[in-house]
Amino acid sequence: MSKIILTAHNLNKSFGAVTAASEINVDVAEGSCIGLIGTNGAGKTTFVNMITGYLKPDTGVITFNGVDITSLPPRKITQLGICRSFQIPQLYNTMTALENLEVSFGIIALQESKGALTTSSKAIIPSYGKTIRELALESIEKYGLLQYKDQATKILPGGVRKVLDIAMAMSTRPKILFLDEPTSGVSAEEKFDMMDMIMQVIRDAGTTVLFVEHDMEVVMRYSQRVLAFYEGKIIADDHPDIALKDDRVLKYIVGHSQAQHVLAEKSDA
Amino acid sequence: MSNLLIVLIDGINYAAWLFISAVGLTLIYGVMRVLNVAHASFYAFGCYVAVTLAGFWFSHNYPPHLSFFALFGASFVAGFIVGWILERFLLRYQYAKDEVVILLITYAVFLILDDVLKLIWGVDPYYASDPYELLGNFSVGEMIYPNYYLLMVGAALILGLGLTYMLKMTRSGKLLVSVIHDREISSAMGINVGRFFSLTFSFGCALAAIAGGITTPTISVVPGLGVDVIVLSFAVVVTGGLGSLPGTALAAIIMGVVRSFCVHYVPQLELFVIFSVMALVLVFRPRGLFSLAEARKI
Amino acid sequence: MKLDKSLVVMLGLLVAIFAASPWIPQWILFIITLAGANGLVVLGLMLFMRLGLVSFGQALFFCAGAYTTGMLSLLLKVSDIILLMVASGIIAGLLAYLLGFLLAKYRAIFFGLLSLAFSMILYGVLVKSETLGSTDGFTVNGLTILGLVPDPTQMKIVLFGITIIVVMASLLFVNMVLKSPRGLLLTAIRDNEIRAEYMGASAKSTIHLIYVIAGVLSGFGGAIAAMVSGHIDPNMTFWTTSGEFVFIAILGGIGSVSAPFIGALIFGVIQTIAYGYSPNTWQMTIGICLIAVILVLPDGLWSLMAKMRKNSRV
Amino acid sequence: MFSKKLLATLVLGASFGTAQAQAPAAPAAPAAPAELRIGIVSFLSGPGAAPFGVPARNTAEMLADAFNNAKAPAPYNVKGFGGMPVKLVVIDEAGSPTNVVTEYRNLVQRDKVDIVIGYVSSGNCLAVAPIAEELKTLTLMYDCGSPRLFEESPKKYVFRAVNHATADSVGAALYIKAIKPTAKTYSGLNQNYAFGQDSWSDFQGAVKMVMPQLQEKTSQMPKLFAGQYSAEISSLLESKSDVIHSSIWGGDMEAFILQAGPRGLFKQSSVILTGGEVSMFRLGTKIPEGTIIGARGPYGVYAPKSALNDWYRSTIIDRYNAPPNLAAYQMAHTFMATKLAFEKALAANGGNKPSSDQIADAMRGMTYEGPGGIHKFNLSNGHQATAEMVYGRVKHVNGQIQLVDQKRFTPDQVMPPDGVKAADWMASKKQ
Repeated sequence: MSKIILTAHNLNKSFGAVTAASEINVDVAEGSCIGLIGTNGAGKTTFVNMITGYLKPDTGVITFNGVDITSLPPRKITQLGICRSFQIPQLYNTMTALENLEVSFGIIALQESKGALTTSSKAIIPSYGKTIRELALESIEKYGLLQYKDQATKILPGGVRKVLDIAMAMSTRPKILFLDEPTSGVSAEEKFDMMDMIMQVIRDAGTTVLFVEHDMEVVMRYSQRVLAFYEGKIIADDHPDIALKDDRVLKYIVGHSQAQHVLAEKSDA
Repeated sequence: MSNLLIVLIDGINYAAWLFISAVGLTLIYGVMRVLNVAHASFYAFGCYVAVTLAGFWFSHNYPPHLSFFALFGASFVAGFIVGWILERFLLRYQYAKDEVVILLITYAVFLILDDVLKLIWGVDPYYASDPYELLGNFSVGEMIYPNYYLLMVGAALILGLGLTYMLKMTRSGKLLVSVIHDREISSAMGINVGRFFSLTFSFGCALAAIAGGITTPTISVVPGLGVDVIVLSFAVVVTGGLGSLPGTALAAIIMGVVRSFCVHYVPQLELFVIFSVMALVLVFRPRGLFSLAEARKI
Repeated sequence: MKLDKSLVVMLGLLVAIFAASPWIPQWILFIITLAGANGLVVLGLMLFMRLGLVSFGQALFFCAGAYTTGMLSLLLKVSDIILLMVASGIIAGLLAYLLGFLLAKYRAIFFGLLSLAFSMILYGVLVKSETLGSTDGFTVNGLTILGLVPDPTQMKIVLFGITIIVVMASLLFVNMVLKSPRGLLLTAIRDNEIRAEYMGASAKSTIHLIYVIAGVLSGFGGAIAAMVSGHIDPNMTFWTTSGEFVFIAILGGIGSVSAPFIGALIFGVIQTIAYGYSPNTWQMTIGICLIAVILVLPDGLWSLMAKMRKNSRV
Repeated sequence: MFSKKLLATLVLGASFGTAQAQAPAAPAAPAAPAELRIGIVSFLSGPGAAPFGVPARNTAEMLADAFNNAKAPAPYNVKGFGGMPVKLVVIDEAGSPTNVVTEYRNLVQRDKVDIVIGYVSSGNCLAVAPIAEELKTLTLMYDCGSPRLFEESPKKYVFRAVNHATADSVGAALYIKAIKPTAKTYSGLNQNYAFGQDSWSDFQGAVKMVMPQLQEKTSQMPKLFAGQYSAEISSLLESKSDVIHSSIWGGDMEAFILQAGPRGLFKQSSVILTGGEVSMFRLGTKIPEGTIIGARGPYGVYAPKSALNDWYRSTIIDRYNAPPNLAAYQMAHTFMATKLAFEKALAANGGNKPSSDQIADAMRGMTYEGPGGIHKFNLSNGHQATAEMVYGRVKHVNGQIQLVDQKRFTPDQVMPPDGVKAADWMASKKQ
């Protein structure tokens, strides 16, 4: 059992009457790949938002590598090594795909030069050993976006925006990556190729990943562990084979037919 | 020294004037997210229309007590028409632009209209104080006030409550509120957003003009009298929370009363009052007293 | 650090104008110098616009710079141009640094209007300070440079030279900032602040930094204006002055560091023509120009320059 | 390269400006070589236009025509300025002093005017004066009242052919002493900007000098162009002062009168409007009886009877069908003083066009008569003129207003002696 790098202890969050999270307790082991499932409004994104600092839990503690990050702003959490992608890709819409990545590496360059005004775009980023431009081109290629590199992001197709969004998150070389519905808005044909590619990159980088997903096929295929959310609670936390057979999960989230279908498929494989 | 009642009366009276002057601005912003600098020109326009009509009215000895309706009505209509033209032929094509750019467009319009007014009415001051004196006075202790102040307070109340009623109760009001909350959805639901916009804008301009009309009998109408009003109105509207009627009302009252206190007790501070209040409020409530809620971004 | 063509041209042009200055009619020289002063302020506004912010109170720092110069020479009898310039920049920058803590939290219209409020408060303070001549302000004279006391005509040239130097330095500095990763970050923050934060950047401290830079630039601008026009008064921080700066920024566009100065120069010409040509309707003239630019050249005159260059290459 | 285009634009634009700058000038003859170009700077826009700028410009244009056609009575009957036709270049005074300074430079260096007459705002006067000295251009301030103009540093080319603001305040105090010796208390309502503040402190000084027994109650300083004075009026009413001093002008003054009249402020206290003459005829009987009206000097209705005054008034009324107000008179005086000084210098120069220095020498210490009577350039080593000061009280006579109880004060009563700062003078003379 590899070491625990992220722990969420007894998180509660409510918006007025709505309870978005109640008594959430999760430990995340280094290198694991976890799927977060649940119907809309079950509290998946709230969970992600709390960990990544967009929301502050009403109660509870989040620690990352032993550091309490509960009330840190997103940028600090990112600097510590937790990054995320978004359900609706969050891009810089007036820029090209390449520039979007250059911004990400530029931010790192600034951090490493302590934000000096003289920081040059051409210089090599010490900890990466490459220049911003090189790094940007490299990841553009790695994520198969070369053909889009000089297009304004606002005109990119949905799937490409998703990938770029994730590529940007990965550019910070996070220890933990959250993917918020990576396949939503991606066509059925593309989704597996895309996920294969992304998961490959993530595995190579040795990044721990938690992904919010509605598509049970995707969940089965990539996750070693599933957290099932319902009305802000975690109603199941186990290996997908077991979690997806859990009555309440079947009742509230997956629905029997789909479950059988998915599990059947898996046994064929 | 002066007793509080007097201070309060002066404060309320000034507050009423501030509210009347600012309400059009906040309405337009609330609905269209347009901060209309030309508001100043419409205020001035209202003044000129009213003062001209008043001169005509009283020289022809029409029934003096009807003059109020004539004055206010005239400036309202005039403001509405010009406002409509402005929206229809210029602003309508700019909504895609950035909030601040639209603001600059209205600033340019303000510069232009200001000179247009000068070309029409020249630089001579006009006044029409008959309506002001018509109503006689009331007195608090031995302090005499013209009843016209009551009329201004009344006008402020009517405007405030009337608008609230329109937004809350009437059908088109409710539709308008939905437009305020989400343009795209509303137009998807088949609401003619464009029409609401031109109506709102014209109406807002009409309110600015009527504010001028109501003020006219107490002042002398001179070139450039809008400039001061627009800056004050900005302060009031922003302090109240852009686009919020109750906010505007509350801000007007606070500013009016605070100012009146200064005038009576520390006249030296009068000059800073308004903007200090504004800055203070914004420091503690960055989006003003009654700010519109913001939607989740991610 | 690589300089793009337009900047090189601009710098060359500045040197050329300075070389020619003895032969340029005084009144044109005066307009150009003032354009330099305004341009410095607008250069700051341009950085704000890169961030998607517009300040309706930048005149605050312009005025702060001017009054620093004025009061130092009036009360402490400091007369050296260079000393006054530096002091003005520092004071304005300091002021910006302090206000920045507050204003960096604000966005969109609120940023603009809160800065407006502060500039109007300063206006009130200055109007109230009768020892400084209230709205009359006071004259700034008896300037020296490095112990020399040039006669008025030479002084014009000296000030012009100083202006040119400050402008060139500012151009290079701002160019450096924009060419650094921070330059792209500004646009990123404008486009999507939340994402930028999630990538580890701090919008607040970036805005704060820009606020200080703009403050210092405006301080220089104010100092120059004070020394060149020889008179300062609270009007320098009145909201209409800030409005003029925004106008110039729109006029020039944010496409290049040179744009603000082009804009300022054109504005100077428009204004003086408007005054002479239509003394009764100069406001209208300026208003029409503003609308025309926004409708026809949404990216400012600079976009026109850029187009011309493209065509000339083709 | 675009940059060249830019310079071209600049220069073209500017020369274009020059060409056009002359367009709005008086309908004088087309530019002849031997014409004398006079820059007229005054408010043509904004609240200062109606009370000051426009009446003054009208007078300037009327006089220019009259002089060019030799229609004016003696001693101004010489054609033009000593035979030279005068050509006016009129520009707006509006904008910040920086703009005003820019436009002044353009007038002198681009439009090549020989003399500049103008400036209502004392801020602009103070801003322009040093430039006038620098450019060695004869410049006359026709309205602005700040004593600082000559007190801060002596001037060589700057003149003021009329009283400065001190005369308003001292005259007002003297008038109170004359007609209301029993007064105990006084208050003020002045606009919150330099002129308002200076007028008030001047009046305070004058009161200490003339009738020290007066107690100050309250000083209201509403924002310039505020327009709404209900709170201020309440506070003044509460102060129950015997005397209220106000230097408020233009639309603000009219608004103040309209708002305060019905509330009985003018019944309770004697209100002094130091510049009240400006709006006198437009407001007519709206100005309550007993209001004390000043005109900054022997101007308007206070002008002494003379052929010159009759000619001036009637010509202005014929041309603009409104009587000339104090600003018009100030312009008339300044313009006429310039003509005399110029012709004096011309003669001294053997009929050749005199230089600025020669005109300045001729004007320094000169005595001249205008529609407002005799004025002497006898202060600030001959650059600041002085004249008598007149105040009177409003009386309604069958729907018209008249000024009764007129009191005239000699120049040395209302203006400090030569070489003494106004403030010091008032301080030194207090009992």
